[in-house]
Amino acid sequence: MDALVSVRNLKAYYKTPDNQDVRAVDGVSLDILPGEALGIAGESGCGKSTLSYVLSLFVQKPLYIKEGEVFVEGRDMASFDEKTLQREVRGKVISVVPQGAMNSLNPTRKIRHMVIDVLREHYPEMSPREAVERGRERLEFLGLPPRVLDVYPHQLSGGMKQRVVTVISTLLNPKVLIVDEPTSALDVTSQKIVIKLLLDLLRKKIIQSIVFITHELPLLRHVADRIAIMYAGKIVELGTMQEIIFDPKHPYTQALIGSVLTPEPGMKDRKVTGIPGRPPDMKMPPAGCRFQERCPQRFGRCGEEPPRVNVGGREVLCWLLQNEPASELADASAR
Amino acid sequence: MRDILRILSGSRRFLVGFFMFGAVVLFAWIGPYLIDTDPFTRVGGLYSPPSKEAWLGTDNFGRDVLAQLMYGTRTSLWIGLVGGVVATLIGVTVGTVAGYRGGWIEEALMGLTNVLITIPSIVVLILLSIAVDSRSATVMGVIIGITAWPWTARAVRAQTSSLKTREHIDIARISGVGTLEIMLVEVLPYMLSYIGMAFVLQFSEGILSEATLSMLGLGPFQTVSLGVMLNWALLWEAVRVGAWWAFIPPTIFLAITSFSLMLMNAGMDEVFNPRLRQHQ
Amino acid sequence: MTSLVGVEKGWRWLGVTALIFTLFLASLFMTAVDVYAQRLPRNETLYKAGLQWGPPSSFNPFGANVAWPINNELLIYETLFAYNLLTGELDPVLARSYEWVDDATLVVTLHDGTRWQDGAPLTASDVAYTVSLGDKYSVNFSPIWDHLTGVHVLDDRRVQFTLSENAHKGMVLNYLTTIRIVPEHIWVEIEAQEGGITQFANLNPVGSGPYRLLRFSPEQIVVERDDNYWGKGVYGTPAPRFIVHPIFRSNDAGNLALERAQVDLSQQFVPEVWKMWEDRGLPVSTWFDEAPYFIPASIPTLFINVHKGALANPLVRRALAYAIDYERIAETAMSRYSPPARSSMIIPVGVPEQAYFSEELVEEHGWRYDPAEAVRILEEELGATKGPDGIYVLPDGTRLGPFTVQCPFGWTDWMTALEIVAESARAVGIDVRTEFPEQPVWNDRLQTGNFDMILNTPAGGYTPAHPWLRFRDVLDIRGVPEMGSIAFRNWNRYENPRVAELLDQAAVATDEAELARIYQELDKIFMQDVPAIPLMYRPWEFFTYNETYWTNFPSDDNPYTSPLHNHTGVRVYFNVRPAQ
Amino acid sequence: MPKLIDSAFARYLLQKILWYVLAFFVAVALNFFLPRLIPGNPVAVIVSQMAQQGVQSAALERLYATYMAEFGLDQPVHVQFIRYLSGVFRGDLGTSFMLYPSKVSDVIRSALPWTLALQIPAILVGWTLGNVLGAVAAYKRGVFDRTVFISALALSRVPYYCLAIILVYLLAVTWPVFPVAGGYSFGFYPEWSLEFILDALYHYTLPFLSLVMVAIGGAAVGMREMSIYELGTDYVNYAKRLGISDAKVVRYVFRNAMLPQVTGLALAFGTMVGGALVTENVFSYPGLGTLLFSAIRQNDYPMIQGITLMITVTVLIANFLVEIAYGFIDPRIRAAQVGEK
Amino acid sequence: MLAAAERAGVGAGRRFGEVILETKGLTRVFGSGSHRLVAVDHVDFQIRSGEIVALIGESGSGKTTMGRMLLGLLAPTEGQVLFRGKDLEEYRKRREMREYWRSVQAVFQDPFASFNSFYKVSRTLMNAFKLLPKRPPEDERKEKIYRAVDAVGLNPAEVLDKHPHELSGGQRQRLMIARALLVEPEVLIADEPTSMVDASSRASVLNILLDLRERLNLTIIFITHDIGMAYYTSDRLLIMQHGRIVEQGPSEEIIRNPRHEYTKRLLSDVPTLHQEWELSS
Repeated sequence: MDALVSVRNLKAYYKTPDNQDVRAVDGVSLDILPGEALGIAGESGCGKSTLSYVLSLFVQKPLYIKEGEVFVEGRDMASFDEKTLQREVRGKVISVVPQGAMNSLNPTRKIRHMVIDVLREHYPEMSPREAVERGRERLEFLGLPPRVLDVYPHQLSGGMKQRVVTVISTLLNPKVLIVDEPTSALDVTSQKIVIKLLLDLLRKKIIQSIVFITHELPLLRHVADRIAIMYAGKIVELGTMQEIIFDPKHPYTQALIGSVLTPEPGMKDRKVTGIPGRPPDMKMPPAGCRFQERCPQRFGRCGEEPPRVNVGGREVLCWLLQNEPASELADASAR
Repeated sequence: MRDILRILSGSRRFLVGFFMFGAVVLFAWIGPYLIDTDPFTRVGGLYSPPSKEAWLGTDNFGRDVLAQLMYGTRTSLWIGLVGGVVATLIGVTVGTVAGYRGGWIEEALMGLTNVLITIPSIVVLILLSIAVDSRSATVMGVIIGITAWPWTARAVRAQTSSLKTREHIDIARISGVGTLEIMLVEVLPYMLSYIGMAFVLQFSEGILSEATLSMLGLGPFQTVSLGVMLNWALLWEAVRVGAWWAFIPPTIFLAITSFSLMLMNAGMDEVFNPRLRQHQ
Repeated sequence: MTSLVGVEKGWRWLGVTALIFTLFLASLFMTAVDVYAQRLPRNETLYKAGLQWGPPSSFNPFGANVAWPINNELLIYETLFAYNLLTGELDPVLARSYEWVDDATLVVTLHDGTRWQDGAPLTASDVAYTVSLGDKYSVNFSPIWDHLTGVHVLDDRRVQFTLSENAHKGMVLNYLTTIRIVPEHIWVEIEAQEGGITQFANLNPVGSGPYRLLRFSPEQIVVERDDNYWGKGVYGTPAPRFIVHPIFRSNDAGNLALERAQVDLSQQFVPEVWKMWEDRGLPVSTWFDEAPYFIPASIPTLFINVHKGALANPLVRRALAYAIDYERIAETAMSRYSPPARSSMIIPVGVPEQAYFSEELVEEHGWRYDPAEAVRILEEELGATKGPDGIYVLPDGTRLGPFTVQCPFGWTDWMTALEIVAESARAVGIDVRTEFPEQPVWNDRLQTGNFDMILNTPAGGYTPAHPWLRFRDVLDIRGVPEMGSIAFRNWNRYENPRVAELLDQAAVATDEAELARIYQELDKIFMQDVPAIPLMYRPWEFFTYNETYWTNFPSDDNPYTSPLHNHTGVRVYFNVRPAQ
Repeated sequence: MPKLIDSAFARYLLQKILWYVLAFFVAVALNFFLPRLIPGNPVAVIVSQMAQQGVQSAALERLYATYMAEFGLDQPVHVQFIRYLSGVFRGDLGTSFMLYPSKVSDVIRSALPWTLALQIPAILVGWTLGNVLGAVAAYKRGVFDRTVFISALALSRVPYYCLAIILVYLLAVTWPVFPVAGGYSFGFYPEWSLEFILDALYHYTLPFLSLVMVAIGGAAVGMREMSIYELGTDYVNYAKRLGISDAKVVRYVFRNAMLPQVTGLALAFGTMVGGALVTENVFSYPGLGTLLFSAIRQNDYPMIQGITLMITVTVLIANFLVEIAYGFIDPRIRAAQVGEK
Repeated sequence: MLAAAERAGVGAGRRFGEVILETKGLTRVFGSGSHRLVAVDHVDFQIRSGEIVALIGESGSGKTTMGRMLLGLLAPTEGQVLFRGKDLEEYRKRREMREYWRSVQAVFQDPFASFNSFYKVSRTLMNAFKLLPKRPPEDERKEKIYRAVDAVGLNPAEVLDKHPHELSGGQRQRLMIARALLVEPEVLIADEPTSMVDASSRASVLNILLDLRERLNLTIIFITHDIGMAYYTSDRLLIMQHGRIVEQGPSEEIIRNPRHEYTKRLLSDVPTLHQEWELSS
């Protein structure tokens, strides 16, 4: 199956005012396949939100793409002009539910205006009345009260705002929906409702694929088909949900899973373990493996050169699992 | 503190403003030592145009405009400084106490502040200026200061109220730190940059207020200030007789002084207010 | 629920408003340059300025704050006589003549045919009624009753004034030139309605003069010629159909208007007025075409607090008097409009009172600018020594200063004069500083005696009673309250028992030689004690004209009347002619 | 969904009104007592002015006593204050000293239109232009922004009257295309004729320009800052990420950035008097500014009190209206006003 | 540190001391009229010496208000907080709050905001000695601080001379714990101590706290919205909703067998690693 969105060896950096690069995303290759729910997990500052910006083709100063390609349905993003991106791709092919959906709606306009603007921007021939009607139908279809169209954002609860943003983001039936931290700042009950809505969109074929960007592994355990673990600008491990959650290979993935605390019987008897230290400075990442300083299993080679993707059944970025010959490695990175 | 200066020096606006202001200050402080002309002594005729003897011509009394400008700038700066200090001191005290103590103290202090804000300050300024019997430059500065503090108080109160909920305040409290010390040590430092900005603004406003008052003939007695120079120029019809040197230099100095302070303020804003920074 | 969609419309509305306003401004700029047209026909209108500085509020000649032209000219209300500054005579206005029947009886005869603007005849009865108002109410001419016992109508044209014992005849004559005669038939009703006359604004004044009030606003007052004026046969017809007095709020604006011939006749102080014609070739003139340009008529005088510290010592005052550069004051502050001030309370030039001035007396007892003499007095007569700061200290340790000299802020010629006083005093070694408070503050300090030195004009105006009034106001302590209470003359509370005697003698003296002797004795006392220092002579009114639209204003070469606005100034309108 | 006027809003309104009434009372008291700090006695001033007109000292002594009684200044201060208060509520601001015997309210009524006609359009136009300029600068950034920002900042710091003096010097004295002073040519009389209006507008130009330019500076600086802030907000990013065009996003931004500027507008009306005072004086423009100025000069308590009261009431009302209106324009603020969660 | 095996069954089997902290009808109301909000509504509970209790609630449940009242930072509208049977109001009246704070200390949510960023972190720690009636000499204070910092697993020489922004969230939070320990309190109130700490550092902070209870018999009250964390750390859970405690009991029991509807919903809404999560609506 062809990927809806692919990135190859992507390096997306921020320019600081003193002209240094912050290597937020530093050599990432990833495919978003039709029909899947992909999870991207990592701690704050690992570059996952930056990745979401690139995946949604929204690269603005001071963020820039240093290297690498992004393909949308097989077409190179670099060949698109800004107008096409805006009118034909954003919102239509790839859409987002941004982090902090709380503040994502213009506070001084009613929801209906956002609905009208989104629809009419892409379908100028549509009348405002039709646009509102479309919005109403979509809300009803997803089991949301249509009256939200007539209120201001501040009159909605946090959970409802998140759901409304989700609906607006998918008004144009985008193929890929990127959801950035969908559950932060919400009560658990609201979190669950939002997740249900997102899965509903997939189920009802309004969208084809969904990308969850989150730090909550228990959530991905239930919604993701594949999970990518990011650390310090790199995807350190990528695999199916089963592989990542129940059989993690990378020491960092293992540590993350090991520090999860959930209210289920038996959890109390486990000893949670943390990872000492802090992530590297992304202005000057260390040579070799980026996790080396915190890794309990580090050995000589880790500090010398960066590990490459091991594709012997699993995609793990770690020297521990590096037992294949070099030729295959070269192969892998060319993929 | 050194950090703050270091950060500030990163803002070009601040630096340009700082050096402009520094130049004005130097002009006013060093200038009089370089030219040996008394600003109150007649050196030429009524409104003599600029010449070798009087580089900026003479004023309506035949006195040297350049010397007047130096002494006048000095007086204006002093009045602005006193005004700024007084306004900032009162404003910060009232604002901090109101914001930190809360309750009826806050209600009362803010009630007073809001009432004073609604009464146009120029009116109070004028009335106070006339009512004061001897109007030295310092007294004028104080008058300007006591009409200008409510804005600072209001803003500082808002800041304090939000700072009050920061956890290190609670930490200090449960560490047994006294209220006064908390206000001084835990609350004030966080507002330093803000107070600095407010002070610079008040300083600049003070200079303009002095000029406004002097333009109305309510300037300081027995001395010359930029506003007094302008006022003399108006009264003695410099505009009509085309003696531009009598009113253009003080205008420029007024504008430059207050503009350089505003630039410093903008620079501080740029540095301390991250939302204005270029990067996210 | 009203939809808040309206808000969106609100913004559109704001845009539309802004657009309209921009168009409006644009049209303004396009048309503005061409419309500088004046509405009243310029060739029939005379513009004068400088006699009214605030919005007009009262046209009541007996009230406070009386507007032009009631208080300053004889355009609407007329007096019996007008004082002629050139001759010292009383020129006829409503009255034809006066006659002293005896020392206590004065009979005034009116012109024939005098008439009010409403057509009613103006008779002796109106005159008697008007004068009696001063007895009944406290008004500006009430003091005439200090000298009168009664006013009687002899017949339709004649009024008899009966003087009290020791009455000052000059004062009585003075009042005959200042009391505006009002119509009895109208003012009786006003009295009845208002319960008085001082609070009445009198916005529709009915007088007897050659002009009627046409309209007024805070920006200007306009009068229009009354073609039914009773005096046509006697005085002729004034040339301007309209006289407009624009109300400027600064000298600057008014002088610029004069320069640009938007004002024809101005009472404003114009610094260095000669530059207007010498440097710029404008058709502007004054009474004299060289210094002092105007006729001096008052003496701004520096009053010294004779009860305060070192200033209580006449020698200190005398040293100060020698220190002041009168020449420079005349030159700089007064723009040469004054000869250098002499040490006398009598104006030495230009006005009738100069007859009493004695050059020898001034030479012998007076002072002049002489810093060396000032230093001599300080060092030899007072034994003062110069401190390290250049200021003298008296043997008892009293430092000479800092003293302040003050005058109201904004009185520019006075301020300049005081700057010179301070500067020249410091040059000698007396520490004097200027202070320019607002007028109310200055006034309060003046009246309550709370000053070191303060500048004011004693006995302003020009009357047949000068210089008696000036001597009285400077030297006479009688009736002046203590320091701290409000005084209207002798602000420094100078006291000398001989003064009262001399003043009383002068009041009843009829012989000119006798008068001169008394005045000179008073002047000698003044010079010996130095309670005040005359700084300059100032014309009581400035009289500058631009002949672009009107010509034949009076001047030294064409002295058909004195250069005044009040009194004989009314004759100017009868004599000016349109230019070309 | 809340209605526009509901009970919470009514309560809020009432609370606000009470607050403003309190401010009004304090202002009235200050208005009364501050002018009385001025040393000197107004009657003495009136009488001494008569001296300046040549009235002799003997008459002055008599007039002084008469006027003291007439103005009630021989009464104790608290009696005067009560008289003043009761007068204010009857709309009687007393009799002017300097313009005796005019009523203060009449004098103010004739001066007020000039001030309003000068200030309101100047502030509105300056505000509007400044906002547009600031918004465009924020959007364009770069050199244009720097130029606009620096010049707007400089302009906003030039005192009104300095600009006024320079304008007079350049455009009325050196190159006399505009009149130096006054509200209209002498010889005209205020009336609604085209000729008069054009003449008045001609005189209006320079004072108007001097105010507008400074007002533009102030508004532009504020608007630019707000716009930059709004341009970085989440909702702007979100809209862009959904493919909404820049043109449209910029409209959101400017609209929202403009809202706080409305408060600035209220503030401008509040400080208008300060500008009016001196600017009117420079141009000898008829209005409250020149009136207040001469009232202060002549110690005219009733006039000073009347004008400052007038100003205070205007400012209070303007602030009140803006505060309420602001709620209608900005739904967020409205929510905060009525304590909505 | 505790080994996992050692910890098994601890909650049920452990014996706790006498009641150390108690609330009686504790109530706090904010505002009045239409703005009236009852943040805490007649709450009664007892905490015994050596016990670890978690106060669980979602945002707006009143748990933070409760924490502040327990600390004496906020006066209750009604009801009492009793420390060893003595009313907190007594301490307040007699101006003996320092004495109270010697016994009851706290760690707050935001380890960055907990420091005054203008000073080195050592200053914040040094401040704690103000609680002691007689301030120990400088050397002794320094030594105490060193020991406390060491006890939370940090290198004193490395961290004490730094400004807060030079340290990681986990390090700062551990320093805050060290600060609280300086006066050797009996009760520690930990208000969301890990919510702003990265997942990978969270465990170390929690383990330090658990270890302290073992070593010092410290009573700990966790205030949190994270039911997983609460369950992991606490002997007993108090579930708060709308200012009331709707359910309380031993952790194990509540997780296995929640009774109150709210608790049930809360548990079912949190995704776990091993249990199914009902997602079909």
